[in-house]
Amino acid sequence: MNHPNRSIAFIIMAVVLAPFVVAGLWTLPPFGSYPGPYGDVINAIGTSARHITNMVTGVNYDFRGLDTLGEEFILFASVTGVVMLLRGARGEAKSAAALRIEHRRREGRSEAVAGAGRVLAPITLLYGIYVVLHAQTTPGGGFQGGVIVFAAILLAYLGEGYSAWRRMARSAVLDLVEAAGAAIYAVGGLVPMFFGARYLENILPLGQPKTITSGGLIAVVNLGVGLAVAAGFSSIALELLEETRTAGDDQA
Amino acid sequence: MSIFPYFVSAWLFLIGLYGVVTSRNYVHLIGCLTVVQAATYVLLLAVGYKTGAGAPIFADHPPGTPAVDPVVQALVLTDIVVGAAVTALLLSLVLQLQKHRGTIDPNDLQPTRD
Amino acid sequence: MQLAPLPVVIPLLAAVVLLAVERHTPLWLVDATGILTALATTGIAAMLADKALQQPIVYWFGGWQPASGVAIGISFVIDPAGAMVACFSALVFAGAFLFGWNYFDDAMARFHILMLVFLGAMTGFCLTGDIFNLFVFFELMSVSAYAVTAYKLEASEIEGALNFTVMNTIGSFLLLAGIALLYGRTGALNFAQIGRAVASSKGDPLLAMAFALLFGGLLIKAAVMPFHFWLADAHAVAPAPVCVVFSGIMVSVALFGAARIYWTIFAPIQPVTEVVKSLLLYLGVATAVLGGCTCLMQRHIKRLLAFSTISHVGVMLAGLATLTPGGTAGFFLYLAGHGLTKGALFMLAGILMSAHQNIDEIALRGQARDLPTSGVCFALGGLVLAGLPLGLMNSGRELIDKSAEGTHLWIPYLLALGSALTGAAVLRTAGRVFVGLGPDPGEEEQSPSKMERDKRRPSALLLIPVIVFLLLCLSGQARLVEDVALKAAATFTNHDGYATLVLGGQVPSIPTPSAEHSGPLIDWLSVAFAVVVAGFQLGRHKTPRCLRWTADLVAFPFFKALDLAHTGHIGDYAAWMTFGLLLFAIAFVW
Amino acid sequence: MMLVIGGLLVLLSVSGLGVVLTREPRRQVLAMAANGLVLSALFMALQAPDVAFSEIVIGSVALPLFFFVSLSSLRANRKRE
Repeated sequence: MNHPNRSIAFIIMAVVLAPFVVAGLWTLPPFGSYPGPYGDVINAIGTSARHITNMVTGVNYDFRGLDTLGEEFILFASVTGVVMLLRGARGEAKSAAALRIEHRRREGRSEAVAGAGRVLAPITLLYGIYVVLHAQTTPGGGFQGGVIVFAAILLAYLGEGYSAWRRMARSAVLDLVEAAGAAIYAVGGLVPMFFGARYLENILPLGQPKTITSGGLIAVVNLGVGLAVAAGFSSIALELLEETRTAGDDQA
Repeated sequence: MSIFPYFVSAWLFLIGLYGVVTSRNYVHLIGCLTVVQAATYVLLLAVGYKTGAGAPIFADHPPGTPAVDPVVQALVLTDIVVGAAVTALLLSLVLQLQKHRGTIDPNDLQPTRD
Repeated sequence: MQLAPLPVVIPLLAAVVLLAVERHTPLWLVDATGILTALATTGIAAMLADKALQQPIVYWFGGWQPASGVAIGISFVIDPAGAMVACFSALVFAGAFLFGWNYFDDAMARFHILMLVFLGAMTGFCLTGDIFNLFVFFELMSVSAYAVTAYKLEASEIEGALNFTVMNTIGSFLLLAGIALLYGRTGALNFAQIGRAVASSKGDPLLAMAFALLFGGLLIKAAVMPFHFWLADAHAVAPAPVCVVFSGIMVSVALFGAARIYWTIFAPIQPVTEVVKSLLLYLGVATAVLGGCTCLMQRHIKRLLAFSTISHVGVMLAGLATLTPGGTAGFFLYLAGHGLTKGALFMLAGILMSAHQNIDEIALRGQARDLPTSGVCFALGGLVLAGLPLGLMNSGRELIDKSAEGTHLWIPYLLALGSALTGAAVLRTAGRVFVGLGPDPGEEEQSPSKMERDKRRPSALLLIPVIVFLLLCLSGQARLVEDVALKAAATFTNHDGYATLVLGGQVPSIPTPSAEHSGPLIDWLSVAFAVVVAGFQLGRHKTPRCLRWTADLVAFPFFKALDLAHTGHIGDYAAWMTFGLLLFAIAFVW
Repeated sequence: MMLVIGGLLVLLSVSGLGVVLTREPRRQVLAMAANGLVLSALFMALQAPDVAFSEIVIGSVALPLFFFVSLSSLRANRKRE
């Protein structure tokens, strides 16, 4: 099919599909009248069962912890795949890390940008860590905080420039941190089994509500997610940035 | 209003697919995929919404106050982060495509035929 | 000791460990880790299957037992069928790892890591009792598959990997949308709980839409027409060990997931049942026949095998869509038999690549005379695909035929036609490549259209998993296997039994249905037809001209049109997928 | 509240359309960032602060960055040829 025919065909099919979609959605419960019961049960028991105030975190890391284990490994697999593909295509497949070009041409960035990067990076990093740690109490957690830590690492790139940044963000370290994050989650689930509990069952003390040590196992696996997300996104960014090398870089 | 959010979701799904069908650039196509993905998020959060209820976070208000469904939120939250990682994987495949075939326009690629 | 989480956790942990230590690990150790992990998973899944045959296991993660009919956590529901499919997947992975010994030396352990994650995802997909968890494992399977497909960086047709990724990503969105609709109605994610909540509603457009979305997503992964286009493109680029997994198990596991969703959720809903019995059955038959026809048109051997997979997926779908325990049991046996046979055939294609650095049937004519054992195995694989009345695949086939006869008498013949065409294509390839039959194509035709390169490895060593797979497939004709499959199918297709098992209540005992076979006549007919077609294609130049012309006149336009539909254009694929969804919508109105 | 949600939904259907119809990849990245902002505002209105947080860090930091970097590598590759 060529281009106009295909879009016409699609539009016709979409128009024919539309009444079915409307009929189907019409029979959903009206917006704003969630019928339950799953969420209501969680809201009812979450605080007393786990001493946490953020139910979303409870669902993610405890009630439906296995989902998050799977999601963490999706991230793990994507990062591994990105690294394998990009590094392989650059002929660096056998090297343990992305090749570093010592005297790579510096991207033109103004002093103001560099300064802002230097100032903002540590603040962002601290904020990221704060968000990771307060998963049980306030909005946030390993996923969001991990991405903020990653943003801090990017700001460091703006602040320090390519060479210094590559000395800081080493592939080997990122791989290790990512593996550690995934391992914390998978092993954290396994350990309770040696005490006769189920996989991912909480056997730790639940702690005081509204503190960062509340929730028992939640605090542990959440940390694993934070590490894996921050390291994984940094790995992706690093490999993608290495792709932007231009022909002049090798000689410069 | 009672089913409007669902229709917005269906609309996003269909126009995202339309973008995939008609795209002339794989990078643009991946952008359209993110629209389809957004459609699923809107649908999930819409079905879990309760009029007048608060967020399922009992830091300020005590447990027992009406709150929207936390389950769909947890599902969407993880999926957003993971979706970004998958998008990165797609982008790196597009980079490979450019290296091997010299184009990222689906129309310019020779059919894989013998 | 609790075994239930281990088939998922062991491969995932092995992947993590490999990532942490890959810099200091020699390749042989990485290879060995892969094989041993897969074998350990096979063993544990087998133990689980053994236990489940006595009594299915329900395992609540995090210890969250359901409270008054509401599931709070995620459950694994290990029934005999799920455990056996998981066990078989792990076995195929072990074979793929063994075949890939010393193959992936240029990506450190990355390839193995992804394959292990893939394995963990697949076992999880088979065992889970929660629909969102099913989605998570579906997505995990896809993501680990995307990267290993594109791994062959020399491959010229990298867009095959990209189209695979895009189509499967859309598939996962469809699945997620379907889950959202079901959740909006029932407020539940557990199969059993959703099943109970929707059981009362009859002929509801919302459920029809949810069904279409869920099945659309899974049928993309299962490569059923018209959702199948990505499969051949992906197989053309993927390295041979990956093809073994894709064709051998991934597509059929997707069908297994679809069947699980049907039986646990939609079984009591009349309109859905009607649609499965009509639309899905016809889609299965169409896929079997059209896949066979397209298969016959190919000369790129991996592409040819990929289309034969599509054809056999059609047979499996037809078996499931009969909605009888017999047809379902047939599906299980066919899944195993086809997985072993197709796995062996893809390994043989890998051996050809390794020995002759080419995968084009015409260019390889007579080149592989030095690999007689491979040739025999390849031809044997072709005969099994065509319907040789021996082994697992045939047992499955006869059960499916018998159940399908109940709907329409002609269905078994069409299924046999599709399989015979795939068998003919494989036999033709065997004759041309390993014996040198067929017309001399001349210099121009013989030069490969594309550069294919592959690592050279000793062919004799690579034959070990091939022979093991073929022997496993052919030796499994004992009635014992059939009885186990029937028992598994009886539990699998019991909607109420599943719900009581998960949410409490006394599990009703179900009588195991007895095996009903179709006779071997149709099998022999199919084999004979395959041999004739292969012979005709190889000996075309010697047949009388009028016969050739008639054959061309009858078949050529149809075959050409089929081949032309496979444009390799992602936009077309997405449009075809929309068309597939439209078919569902129309079927519901019907 | 319903009014806010409704308004954001209308905005979202427009901004989603914008992402699809912006065929020039660099401009599309900006459209995606805008779409991400509307989405996170909507999630906030739907009482999902966790999700809004997630969307804003991903939609405004990670995704645009990945797209921009990929686009400049595509340009670098083209130059090399």
